[in-house]
Amino acid sequence: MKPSSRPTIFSITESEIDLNDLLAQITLESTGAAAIFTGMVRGETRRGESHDTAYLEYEAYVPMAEAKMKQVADEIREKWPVIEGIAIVQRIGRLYPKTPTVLIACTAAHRDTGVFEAARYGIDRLKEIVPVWKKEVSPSGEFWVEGDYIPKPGE
Amino acid sequence: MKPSSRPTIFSITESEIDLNDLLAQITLESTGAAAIFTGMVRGETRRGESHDTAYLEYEAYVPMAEAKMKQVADEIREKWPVIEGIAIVQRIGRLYPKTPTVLIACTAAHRDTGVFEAARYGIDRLKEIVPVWKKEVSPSGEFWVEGDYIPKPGE
Amino acid sequence: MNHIKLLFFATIRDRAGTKSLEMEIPADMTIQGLKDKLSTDYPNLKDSMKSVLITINREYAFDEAVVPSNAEIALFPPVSGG
Amino acid sequence: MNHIKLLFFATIRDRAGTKSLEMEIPADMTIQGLKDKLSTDYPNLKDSMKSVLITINREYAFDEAVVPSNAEIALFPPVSGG
Repeated sequence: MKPSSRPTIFSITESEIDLNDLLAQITLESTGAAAIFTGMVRGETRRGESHDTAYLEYEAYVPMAEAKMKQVADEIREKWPVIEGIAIVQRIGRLYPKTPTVLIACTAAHRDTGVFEAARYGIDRLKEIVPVWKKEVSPSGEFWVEGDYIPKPGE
Repeated sequence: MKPSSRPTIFSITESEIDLNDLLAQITLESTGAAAIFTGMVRGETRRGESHDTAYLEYEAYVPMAEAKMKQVADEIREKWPVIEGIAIVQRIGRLYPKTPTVLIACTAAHRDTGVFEAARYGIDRLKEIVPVWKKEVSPSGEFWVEGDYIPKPGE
Repeated sequence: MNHIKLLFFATIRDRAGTKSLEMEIPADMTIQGLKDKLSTDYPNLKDSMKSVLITINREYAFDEAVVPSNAEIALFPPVSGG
Repeated sequence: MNHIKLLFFATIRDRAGTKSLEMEIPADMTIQGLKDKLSTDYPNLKDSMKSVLITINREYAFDEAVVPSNAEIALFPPVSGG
């Protein structure tokens, strides 16, 4: 299959993440398996300092975020050349508990060729290099969630 | 969290698999991550004997298949006690290329606690012990796809 | 004699030519005994009896198991869902 | 002098009190030099300059990089999306 026929979707959106639609967009005639990761807003967090969340407010440096999502997709294709379709979507704006905020989906002909690992790699990399931030708003106040990854030259 | 409040969905269905709906059903206030596997009908297969597929005809021993799906969910919960929600759905009937035929989804508070591994385990076990069969229909004829796993006593 | 119900799926159903059967079997008959009986009564099924999976009341069962009365017995090839 | 555009996000925007700024800087100014200038001109930003991430034209940039003319420079904390 020519690389050009392999769909890559990446977007920052304020709209609901539609898993059915995204999956259909990255399913080819030769596709037999998909691994999809989604992250949601947690209303109740029990790991670390236990707390409740009313909502999260996401913002992005949109053009750079989309370019870095494309870079994550390129890295996935380099590591797992059998991957057919890739979708990477980050929703921004005010998002309430139970709402999917991010999606990484990878398709391939078979399930044993890296789709799970590729999706896992995708979400890990997104959380390292894609410029998106979230502010947590709770009954007791609001604070920016800060990451801890410092990109290296060339990332 | 009480085990009773953790949703487990398992079904054999002739209807379209709705990822958005299933994900919502297994998302709790404490959920922050979901790993979802879907399998689709491949129209073009290139591994092994290369061939095209017009459609697959799925059948199931429905009551036993649903009981074995519940068993797969129980096994997942035993191996990964942090898993919050589990959905296992197999679609049956005549299914055309690009159509999702099966879904395994697992949710948890965080992505690094086994959701990916649990979903992978779920699809592997489904293909071993859940009584579902598919007949492949192609331009050149039709044949039953046969598995190779022999369940052990107690499985 | 015990009354049992047999269900056939996939290739086994194709060879049996039917989805289900009801029959009477001796009270102490094992799965192996049932396979032998089916091989004799339904010659089309003979070859399938080597690799068939069998369940008793929706749990996998093995050659030495005794078939209980009113059992729902299913015969099918290794599964291939997904 | 070079004309550049600065963009601030998240905590850095809150401290800067604005989303963006335009300014003129010497043609040979490095990222380190720009940080020093911002620390002086905007005292609120001084503490943030230690851990800030900086990009030049949407690529991560480091202290020794020289800021090109008409650059789009963004300043933000480590990312926390997902």
